[in-house]
Amino acid sequence: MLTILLNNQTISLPAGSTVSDALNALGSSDGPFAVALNDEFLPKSRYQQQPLNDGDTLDLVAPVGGG
Amino acid sequence: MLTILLNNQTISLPAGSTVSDALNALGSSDGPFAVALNDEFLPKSRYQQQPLNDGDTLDLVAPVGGG
Amino acid sequence: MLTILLNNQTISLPAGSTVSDALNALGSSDGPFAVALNDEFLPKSRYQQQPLNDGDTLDLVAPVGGG
Amino acid sequence: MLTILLNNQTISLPAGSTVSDALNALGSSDGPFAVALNDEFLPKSRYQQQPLNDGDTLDLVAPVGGG
Amino acid sequence: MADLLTLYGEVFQSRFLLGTALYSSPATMLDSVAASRCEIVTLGLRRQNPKDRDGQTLWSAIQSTGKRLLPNTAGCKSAKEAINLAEMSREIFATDWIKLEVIGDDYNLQPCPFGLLEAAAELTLRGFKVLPYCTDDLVLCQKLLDAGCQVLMPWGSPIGTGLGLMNKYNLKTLRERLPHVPLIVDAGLGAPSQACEAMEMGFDAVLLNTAVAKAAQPAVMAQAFAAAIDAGRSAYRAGLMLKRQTASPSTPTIGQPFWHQHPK
Amino acid sequence: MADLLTLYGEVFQSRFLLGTALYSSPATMLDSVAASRCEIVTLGLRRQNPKDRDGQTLWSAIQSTGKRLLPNTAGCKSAKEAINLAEMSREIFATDWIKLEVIGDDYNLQPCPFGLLEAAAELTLRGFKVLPYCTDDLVLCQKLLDAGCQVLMPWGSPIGTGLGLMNKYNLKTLRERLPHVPLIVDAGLGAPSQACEAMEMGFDAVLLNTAVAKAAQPAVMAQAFAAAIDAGRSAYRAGLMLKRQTASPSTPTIGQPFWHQHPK
Amino acid sequence: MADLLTLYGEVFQSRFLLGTALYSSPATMLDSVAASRCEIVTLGLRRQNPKDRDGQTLWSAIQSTGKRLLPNTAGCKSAKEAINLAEMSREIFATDWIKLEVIGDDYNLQPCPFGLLEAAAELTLRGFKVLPYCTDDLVLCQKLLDAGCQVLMPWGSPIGTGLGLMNKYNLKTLRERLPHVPLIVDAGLGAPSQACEAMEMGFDAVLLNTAVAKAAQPAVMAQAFAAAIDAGRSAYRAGLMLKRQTASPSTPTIGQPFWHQHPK
Amino acid sequence: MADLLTLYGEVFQSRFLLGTALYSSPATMLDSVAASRCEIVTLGLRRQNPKDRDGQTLWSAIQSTGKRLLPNTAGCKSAKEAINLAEMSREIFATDWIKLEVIGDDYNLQPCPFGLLEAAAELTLRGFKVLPYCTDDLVLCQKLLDAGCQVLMPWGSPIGTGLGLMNKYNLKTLRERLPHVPLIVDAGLGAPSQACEAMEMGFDAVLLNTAVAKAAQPAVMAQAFAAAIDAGRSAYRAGLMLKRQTASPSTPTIGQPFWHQHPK
Repeated sequence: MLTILLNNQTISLPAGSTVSDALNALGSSDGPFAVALNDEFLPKSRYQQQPLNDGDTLDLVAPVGGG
Repeated sequence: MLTILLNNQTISLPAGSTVSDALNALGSSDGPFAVALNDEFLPKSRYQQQPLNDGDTLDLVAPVGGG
Repeated sequence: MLTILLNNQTISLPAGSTVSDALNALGSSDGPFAVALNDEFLPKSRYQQQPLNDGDTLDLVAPVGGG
Repeated sequence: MLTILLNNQTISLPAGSTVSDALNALGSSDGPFAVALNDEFLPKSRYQQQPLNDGDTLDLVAPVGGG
Repeated sequence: MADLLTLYGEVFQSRFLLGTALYSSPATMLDSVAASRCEIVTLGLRRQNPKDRDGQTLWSAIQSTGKRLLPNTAGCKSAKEAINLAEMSREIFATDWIKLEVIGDDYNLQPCPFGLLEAAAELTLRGFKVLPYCTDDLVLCQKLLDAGCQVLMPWGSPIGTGLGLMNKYNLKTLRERLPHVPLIVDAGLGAPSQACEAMEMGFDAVLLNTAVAKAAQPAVMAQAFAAAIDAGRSAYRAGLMLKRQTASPSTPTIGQPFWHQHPK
Repeated sequence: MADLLTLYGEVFQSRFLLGTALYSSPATMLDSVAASRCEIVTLGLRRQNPKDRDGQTLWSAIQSTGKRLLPNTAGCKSAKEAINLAEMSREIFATDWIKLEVIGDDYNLQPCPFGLLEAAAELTLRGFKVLPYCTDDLVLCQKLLDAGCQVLMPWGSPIGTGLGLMNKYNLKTLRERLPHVPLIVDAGLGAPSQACEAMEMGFDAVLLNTAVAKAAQPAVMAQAFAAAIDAGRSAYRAGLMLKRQTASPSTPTIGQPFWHQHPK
Repeated sequence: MADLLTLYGEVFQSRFLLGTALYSSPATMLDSVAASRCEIVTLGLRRQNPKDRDGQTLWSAIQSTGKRLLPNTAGCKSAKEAINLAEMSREIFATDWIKLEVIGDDYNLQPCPFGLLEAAAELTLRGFKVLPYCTDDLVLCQKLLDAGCQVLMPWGSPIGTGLGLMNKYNLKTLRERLPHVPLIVDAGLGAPSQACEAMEMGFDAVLLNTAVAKAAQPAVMAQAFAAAIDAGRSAYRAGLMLKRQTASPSTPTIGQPFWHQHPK
Repeated sequence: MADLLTLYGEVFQSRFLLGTALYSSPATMLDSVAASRCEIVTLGLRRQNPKDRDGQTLWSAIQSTGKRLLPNTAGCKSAKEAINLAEMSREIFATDWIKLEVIGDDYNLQPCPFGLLEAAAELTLRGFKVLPYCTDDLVLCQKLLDAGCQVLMPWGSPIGTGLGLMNKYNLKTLRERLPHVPLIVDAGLGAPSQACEAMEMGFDAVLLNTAVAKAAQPAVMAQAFAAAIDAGRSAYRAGLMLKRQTASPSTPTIGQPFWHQHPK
C-alpha cells in the first residue's frame, strides 16, 4: 500500500501503482484536466509509466472561470 | 393678560407689559443678550417703552461657541 | 437727414425713415434675420410703422454656428 | 611606459607604476577622496602595493553636494 | 423598453447635444452632426448683413440636418441682452426653446447667477422653454427650477477648456438632490471618457462643441462621444460595481493547486 | 482602413478581453461575452475532480463561445508554480498563450516583479507566448520585453477594486516609452469611463472581469464597456483637443449684438 | 519685514481664524485657541435664557482669551434673519465685524448667493464690516466686493466635511482675479496639509473649527494647523519650484564614476 | 514625551532630511540646512581632482554643519556600480550609512527593483546600513526588508519633478502593511503641503533637495518644509477628523433664532 495526497485529499493505492492507476481509481481517465506530480507538471503521455511513491502529492486541475 | 412666544415657549404676562417686563419676569434683565421682537432686532434702549401685544414673538439670544 | 448706428456702422437716412426703409436701403428686406432697436427686440410686424430717430441704434442679427 | 584612463582622461606613467605613483603624479596624495581600479573599489591601504597595467581605468572621486 | 430623454415634453433617443460652431467648414460640421447621432443642435445669432454669403451657407447647412434647433444667447452679459436676443431667436427660428446664457465674467465665461435667474424668470413668463447654462451651484439650480425652468445645464468646467468635470462633489450633489430634473452637462468636456463619466453619475445628457470641432478628425470624435455617452448611460442603468479599497480575486481561490497540507 | 490589434501575430478587431469568473450563472457569462464583442476570454485552472459537473458545465459554455482562450496562472505565488500551471494549461487548452500571474502579496494581489520576470523568461524559452500581468513599473516592463514578452498587461489598480487608473503618471510613461509594444490595461477597472480613458491615453486594449460580472446587469455592462473602449480608441485616433486653463468661447464673439460704440 | 494680514484696517500677525464650537469642554477650547496662536475667534448667538450657566461659562471663557471677536450669523436662511442677527451681535459684542452666513440649503449648508449679496449690501450700508462666507463663484465674489465687502471668505468644501479644497480651479481663479482682496478659505478643511496648500496658492488666511475641535487631541491639532498655515504662507512668499513632468537629477551627473570612454 | 525618529539605532528629533546639491552657493546651502533644522544631510561622490577648489569648498561647508552624513550612490545604474561607490563612500566619510540608489531608467530616474535588491543584500552583508531609495512597490519593499534593510525610502514621484505623492494608494498600503518600519518619502516633493500630507499619512520622515534648492528663497523654503513636516507629524499623532460626504454645522443648531412654532 502507498498513500498519496491527491488534491489535498489522502488516498491509498496498491504498492506499485502508477499515475494512471490513481486516475482510474478516481474514475477520471478522460476529460479536460492536467496533472502535476510533486508540484511538477506531468504530461499525459507519462501517466502510464510514472510510478507513485508513498507521500507523493498529485494535483489534478480542470478549467474554471478566470479573470 | 397677553400671551407671547418667548424663545418658542409660550408665556403669559399682564396686559400692558413691555419688553422690560417680560425680561424681568424671566429674571434676565442683565447679562450678554440681545432681543428681537417679531423677528426684528430691538435695541436695548427700547426695552422699557416697547409694549407687547398678544401673539408677539420675542427672541432672546446669548453667545455660544461658533464656527 | 438722420444718422443711425446699424450693427455698429454709422449710416444716414432721410428724415422720417422707418426701420423698413433702413432695411431696404441695406437691401435686406428678407432672409433669416431679426432686429433690435435701441437694444429692444422689434418684431417684424412693426418694421413698417416704426420711425427712426437720429442717434438710434439698430441691431440686425442672423444665424451663426453656436455652442 | 603604460597608459591608463584616470577619470576618463588618458595619462602615461612609467612602467611599474603603482596607484600611489599615479596619485603622486597628479599631486593628489591626500584629501577626501577614494579610488576604484577597473571599476572595483581599492582601499587606501593598497595604493602603494597595487601595480598598474596598461589600459587600466582609475576612478578618483571626491565629495559633492547630493540629494 | 426604450430609454428616452424627455425635455419640455419632447422625446429624444439621443443624449448628445452638439454645437455647430468652430468647424473648419460647413461640410465638416454636417459630417460631425451626422456622426454624433444627435437630435438637437445649438446655434447662435450675430450681427450680419442678411445677404452675407457665409452666414447663409452655414445656416442652410444647419437647416438641412432637420435637427431640433436650440438657439443660444451666447455672449450676453445682462438679463436684458439675453431676453432680447431670445426674442430675436424665437422670431427667426420659430421655436420657444432657448439655451440661456448670461455671462458673468469675460475671462472664465461663467454664468452670472443673478442675471441668469432674472432672465430665466422673465423668459418663462414670456412663454419660452428655457434651458439655462448654469454653474453647479445647488441653490442657483433650485431657484432656476422655482422660476419655471424644467431642464438645467450645469457646466463641467469653463467653455472651451476641456478640463472635464471640475467639481464632482457639486455635480453629484445636484444629481442626488434633483433626481427628477433633466440635467445636461454643458461646457468644458474635452474627452469622451469625461462625457461617459458624467452619464455614469446619472446625468441625463451632454452638450458640447469645442471637443468635437477642434479634434483633428471632428466626425470621428463626434462618433466617439456618441458611443461614450451611450456607454455611460448603459453603465448607469446596468448598475456599476462598488469600489473597494482592497483587492479581491476574480479567479476563484478555492482549489488553488500546489497548496498542500502534507500528511503527518 | 481597419484599426486592428495584433498580439503575437494574431489579429483582432476587438480591444476588449473579458474574464469568465464571478458570474451568477454560465448563461449570464455567455450573454456578457456575447455583448462584449470580445474575441479573447480569460479562464483558469483549479483542482477539480474532472467528473465534477459544475466545472464541466462552465468549461463547455466557454468552449461554445469559440473565442480565443487566454488561460491564466491566477493565484500562483512563485515562478515555479506559475510555470507548472502554464504547462498544465498548454496541455489542456492546446494553446501556448498564457496570461502570466505571479502574485507577490496576498492582500493587494499585486504582481511580484521578481517571480514574474523569472517565470516570463523561462516560459518564453519553453515556447509560450507570455502576456504578463505586471505593475506599471517601467523598468520591470522593459525587463519583461527583454525576456521575450511581446505584450504587456500593466495593472490599473488592484484586482477587483474598481479604483481605475491609480497612477496615470506611470501609465503615461509606459505608453510614451514603449510606443510599439501592445499594452493592455489589466485589473482594477470599475467603470466604462475608466476604460475609455485608458484607450484615450493610447493603450491598446483593456482586460477586465469583476466590473462586468458584478454589475447589476452584466450583459448590459459588457456592452457598455465595449462601446466605451471603442469610443476611447476612436478618440485617441481622432486627436483629442488640447486642454486649456482659460475659457474660450465656442459661439463667435465677432458680431455680438448690443455692444455699441456710440457716435460722438 | 513683517508679513502682516490687514482686514478692515486692523492688522494681524496670525493667518489662522479659529471657531469656538464643538469642543468637549471650555478648557479644551481655551487650550486650542492658545495653541493656534490665532488672533481672531468666531462665535455665535443662540436662544438662551441669559441666566443659563453653560452659555455663560463658555462666553466667559471666550472673553478671557482677549481675542478679536468675529460673531457669525450661522444658520440664517434669509437676508432678513442674517441682518437682524447681525444687529443683535453688534449690540452684544460691541463690534461691527460680522461673519455673514446666509445658508441656501439645509443639507450642504452652502451659502445662498442671493440672500448673501442682499444681506451684505444692507449690512455694509448699516456700517458693518462684513466678512461673507461665500462660495468660490467669481461673479458672486465680485458682486460682494461691489456691495462693499473688503474681505471674502470662500468655502473649501461644505462645513464639517473635511474634504478640503474641492474646486482648486475656481479657487485659483479667485486668487488670480482678485489679487488685492484678502481671501480667507473658510469651511471644509480637515487636515493641516489642506490649509498649507490653500496658503501656498496665495490665500491670505484660513478659518476653521471642526478639524480642530473634533481631532482626538484638539490643542495639538490647533498647533499643527498653525504651523502648516505658517509653512504654506512662507512657501508662497519663498517661491515654490515649478513642477516638471520629467525627472531631473539633484546630485550632479557630471563626473559620474564608472562611465568610461575606453582608449582605442 | 519626546516623539523621536530612530534609524538604525540612532535617534533624531528632526524628521526632515535635506540634500546639499543644486544650491546657488555654499552659503545658501548652509543657510538652508540651518533653517531646515535637519539632522541628516545627503551628499554624493563624483570624479574630481581632489585638489579641485570648488569641491573642497562645498565639502568643507557640509562638514562644518556637523550634521550626520548620508552619502548616496546617485546615478549608479547597476548593483556593482552602487556597491563600489558605497565602499568608496564608507572610506571617505567613515560611515556605514548609505542612501542606496540604483537607477533603472535614464529618463524617469526611477529605482531599478532588481539592481536595488541585489545591491542592498550585498551591502548589508558587508556591514552597511542601507537606506534604499525605492519605488512604492510593496513586494519590492518587503524583499528589501528581508535583505536586511531597516529603513525604506519610497519615492513620492520622480526626482526633481515636484509632482508630490503620485500614488497615494500604494503609499497608504506601504504604511498599513509595514507599520513598524521607518518609512521616509524620498524624491518628487515640490511643496510643503505635500510633505505635510505624507506625514499625516503616517510616514516617518521626508527627504528632499530640489524643492528647497530651487525655491526663489531656499532658506525660507527650508524653514517652511520644516514647519510643514512638524505640522503633519503632529496632526498624525493628534488624530485627524474623519472626512464626511455631507455637511455638518459647527455652530449649534439648537436655539436657532427666528424659527417659530406659532401658537394656534
